[in-house]
Amino acid sequence: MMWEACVQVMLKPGVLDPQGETVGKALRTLGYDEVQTVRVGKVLKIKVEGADQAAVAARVEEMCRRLLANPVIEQYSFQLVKESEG
Amino acid sequence: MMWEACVQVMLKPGVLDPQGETVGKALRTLGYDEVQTVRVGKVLKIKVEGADQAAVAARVEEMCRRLLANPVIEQYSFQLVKESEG
Amino acid sequence: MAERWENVGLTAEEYDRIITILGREPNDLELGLYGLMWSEHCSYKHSKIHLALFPSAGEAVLQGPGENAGVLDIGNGLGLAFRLESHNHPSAIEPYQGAATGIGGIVRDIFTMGARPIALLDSLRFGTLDEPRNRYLCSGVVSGISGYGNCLGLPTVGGEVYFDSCYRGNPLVNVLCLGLVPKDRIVRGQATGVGNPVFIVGARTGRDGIHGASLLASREFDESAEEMRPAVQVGDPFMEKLLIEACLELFETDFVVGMNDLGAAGLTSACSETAGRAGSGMELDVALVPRREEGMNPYEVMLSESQERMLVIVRQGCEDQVRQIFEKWGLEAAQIGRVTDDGLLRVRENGRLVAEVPAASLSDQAPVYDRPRRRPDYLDETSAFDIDQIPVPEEYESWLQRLLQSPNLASKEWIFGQFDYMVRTNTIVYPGGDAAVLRIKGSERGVAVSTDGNARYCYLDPHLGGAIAVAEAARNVVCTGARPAGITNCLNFGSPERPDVLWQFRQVIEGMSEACRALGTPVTGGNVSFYNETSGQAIHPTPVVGMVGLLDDISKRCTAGFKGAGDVVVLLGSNRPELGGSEYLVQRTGQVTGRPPRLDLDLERAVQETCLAGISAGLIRSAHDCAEGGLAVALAECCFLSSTDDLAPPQLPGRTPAVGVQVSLRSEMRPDALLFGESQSRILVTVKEEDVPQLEEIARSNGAPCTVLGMTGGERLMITGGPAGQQLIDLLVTELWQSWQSALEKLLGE
Amino acid sequence: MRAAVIVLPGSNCDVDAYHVLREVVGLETDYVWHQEGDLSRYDLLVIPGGFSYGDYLRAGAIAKFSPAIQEAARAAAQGRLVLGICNGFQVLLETGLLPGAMRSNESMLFRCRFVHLRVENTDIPFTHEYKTGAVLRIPVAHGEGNYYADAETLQELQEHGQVVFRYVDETGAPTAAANPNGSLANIAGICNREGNVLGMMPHPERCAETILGSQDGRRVFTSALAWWRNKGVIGRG
Ligand SMILES: Nc1ncnc2c1ncn2[C@@H]1O[C@H](COP(=O)(O)OP(=O)(O)O)[C@@H](O)[C@H]1O
Ligand SMILES: [Mg+2]
Repeated sequence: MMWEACVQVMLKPGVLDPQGETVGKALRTLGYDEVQTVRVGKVLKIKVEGADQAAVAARVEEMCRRLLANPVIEQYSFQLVKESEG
Repeated sequence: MMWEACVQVMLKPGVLDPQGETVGKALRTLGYDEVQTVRVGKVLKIKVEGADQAAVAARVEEMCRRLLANPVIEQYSFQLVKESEG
Repeated sequence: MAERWENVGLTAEEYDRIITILGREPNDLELGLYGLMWSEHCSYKHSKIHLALFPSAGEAVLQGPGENAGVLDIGNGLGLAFRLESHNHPSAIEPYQGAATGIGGIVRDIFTMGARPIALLDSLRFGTLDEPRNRYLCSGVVSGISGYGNCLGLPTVGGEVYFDSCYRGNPLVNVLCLGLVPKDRIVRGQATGVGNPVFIVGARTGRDGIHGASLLASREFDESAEEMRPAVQVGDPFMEKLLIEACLELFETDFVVGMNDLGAAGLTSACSETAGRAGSGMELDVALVPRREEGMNPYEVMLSESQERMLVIVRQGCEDQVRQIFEKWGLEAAQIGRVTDDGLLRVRENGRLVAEVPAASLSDQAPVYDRPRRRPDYLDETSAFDIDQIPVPEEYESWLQRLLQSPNLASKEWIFGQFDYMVRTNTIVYPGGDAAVLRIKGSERGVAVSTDGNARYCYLDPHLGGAIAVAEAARNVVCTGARPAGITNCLNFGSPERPDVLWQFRQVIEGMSEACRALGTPVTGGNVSFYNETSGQAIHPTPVVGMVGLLDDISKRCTAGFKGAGDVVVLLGSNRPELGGSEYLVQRTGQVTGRPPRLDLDLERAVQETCLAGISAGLIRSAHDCAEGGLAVALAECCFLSSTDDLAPPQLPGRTPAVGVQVSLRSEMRPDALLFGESQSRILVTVKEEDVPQLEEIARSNGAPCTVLGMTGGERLMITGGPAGQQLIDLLVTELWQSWQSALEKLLGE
Repeated sequence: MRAAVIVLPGSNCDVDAYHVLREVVGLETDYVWHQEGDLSRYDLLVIPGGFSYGDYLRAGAIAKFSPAIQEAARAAAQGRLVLGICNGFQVLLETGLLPGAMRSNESMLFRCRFVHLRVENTDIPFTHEYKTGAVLRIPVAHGEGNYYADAETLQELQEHGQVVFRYVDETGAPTAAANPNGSLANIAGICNREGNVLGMMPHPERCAETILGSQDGRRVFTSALAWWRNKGVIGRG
């Protein structure tokens, strides 16, 4: 069976996000004064093969921990969706 | 009222994604053979002030069009969530 | 329960000393300030008395140790500011950000002096690349330097990298920045002029890095590092770039009295140092400091190590103009206090006094220790090593091939190719050779720069190893035609609380000092990084020398690669049977053992003078230092870097070699020592055939041995020699080149 | 001819472009701050390399809103010359003055090195002093130089001779190995239909003096000057 894991990786709260700060400033300069804060992160859409949801989730969790997120400054979360066949 | 717009920006399907390819390769090297494809995008969490959901959505839509995504290669989507006061 | 002082890393005696200074018990904030400023990282309390041995005076020294960077007079009314600094511990936790913020920090040290930063170098050490963690650290560090340095528009023009198992768990990341400043406009980190306003500019202050660099670098490094993780900071090179431009624009005015970067120990250090140096005082209100986070208390504001911030002391009455300049660059500038004359650092929060201590007591009255030193026992064993236990190999070609693919000797282009080494269009000798050369636009002059430090030699004989680090760095610079002018350094060691480590430390400094005196290169500054150990296992003593040299006429600059066929290859210096500590010996035995090569400083000077004279007379067409891997590897490198260009080229990395070489080494020595031994004070040069006598004459008058070895040409590297004059090496240059060129990428490219 | 080097927050090859224009080619040249809204007195606008706004979000994305960049659009429409180098090229793509977009290098690594370029079109103001098919040695230094355009755009570019430079090997062949970043069809530089706006990833300003290892980039600037002197007529060098 095919799954899509949608992984979000964000900087931990309190960790400086230069990219978010700069985008926020740019938006306000463009006239979007209502913008308070911006934080920028990564989203990864991973197609994985696997029979069992729990097992797939465990593997994705492991991928996040080992490679996709840097636990020193980042945190992650993900959702697993079953792909329609074909 | 405070809202959080969670904007996702991904490369259009069909546009080769070097980062996704690299991450996919790295995952398979680490032994995650079940990984088929990886696409990497950006997620922006934008806190905006605004009274009315529809109006806020229209503004965020405009931000995406003008700055946050490059329509030549990217597509975007977003969700708007009301923040709990305080 | 821990005692008060223990919580901030101080001893009971140090606590008593604080009470004596204050005449009372410190409150928590005050104690925190002392804890930080009296940490090893900030106070140099274990190293100070040893560092005093360095010769730091010289005619050309405009600024010696004590300021944010040293400055040398390079003529044309210009000063060259330069400094080397470590970011080892942060990089061990988060390689990308650790290295990136390391660049950020050293660059701030340079423009704090009023200097326009012009180039970077990086000196790196990692564990061996067979371990995934070390590969991760290495590629992370390299991309961190690349990400930050490239964004600033600073060329990273050189550096070095070694891989050795002693750095497993303790990688070293030392970075060097150079800058140019008009001699009469050097800015000092001094808070003078009572009533002058004090500004903080640049990034907002957050909770990041509280107890970051200073505490991390002042403790043994172990599992508890895990809980220090939030101390890791994220660098913002874009902010730093704006900060550089804004500050340099400010220096064009006369609004600035003094400036200091906010590095380790943040505001605490910047305020107490600037006031301390000037003998003044300072008063500030933490409530005026722009914050990134809500609810920060005075302790957090004073100790935060948020990046990309500067402290600026401004002439009274110029506040608005100063604000305008920062505004233009989109930066915040907040007035947080003023200079006083009572010698006190007075901290308020919304007007309420929260700390009051003598400024100088924080910055330079930390206790100074002369702790016990003892020669380590392992030296008996390593120095007794006898090379005759190791049989001479059957053949030498496969050993040469193997050496050239060792990550310690292979081409470093996979690394420096990720750095923009050309931006600012001053780099006229690119990385890949001995030293990089930068032109000084608007003059005929140039600056050559190199970093060096072979820690294996230091491990086997720290005194000798320290001296060799200086001599080799000077030799590298000399190979470009530049006269060595001065050094900065970074001393990376284990815990100074261990007598054997401190003994090594002292010996290295003595060796370095001796070489600096002999070669006329004063020490203008540096940095000490202690506690580089994991689970009681210290790294090899690793001094890194950053040497700068001056070229009066850049059209005479010289590079390492052969310049086409038909040139005569000459060795300045002499070969000795010295295999101790060599890469070859490590590859053969898996051990760092033996005695390192000898260093005769008179010979060293003679060789360097000969090389300089030969280059400036226009005789020498290429010059390359024989270093790790010995003569055979040096000859191969001269082929790899060869070109047929007539003009002195900047030596483009990554080009296919143009010529081979044929040499014969007559010697009674065992051939492996002859080929791969790492005897010091040797430079391989080429000259036109008709110029050989003239070079020999120069060598004779300087007292340097000078031997014709052979001739460039063909496509092969051919070496005959040894007692029987047999064929030792006969290989196609392009084939050797390919494996040398691609070795690191194979290991790290994934 | 008067040239302007636009300085964006985060530009860093501005000094190099300025040096070449002024010291090497001898043009009257000014730095103009990105907030400048009137650049009508300049005949050539150079958007230099660097990391405008840190290249945060996307390279060149935030810069496109700067008044000076908006002015570049006006200059382009009036037939004046606009040259975007590296980050400047990325800015031109983001503003839509040139078609397509940039992605990360295929290797995901920043790469600084000399490459070979073939001059594909010598009929524009920036290249008329080169011989068609000339192979240049010129440095690249970027992390996002992987040019992309959809099939239709690519075809249009080719049909109208808008591909100005391609990555090639020493012999002039556009091989995959010669491509430093995975760029579509080995594209290194493109121009607009009229030929007065050029964007290129390699750095001609870094190879306009022999002391830097190559002079091959110099003619990009001298071509522009000659074109202007000839009042917009292309002379053969
Ligand atoms: N980490 C690095 N960063 C940048 N350049 C490097 C790095 N490591 C090595 N290099 C460059 O590669 C070349 C060879 O380095 P190295 O083998 O240490 O030379 P040498 O033995 O002559 O000192 C030098 O030009 C050096 O500047
Ligand atoms: Mg070296």
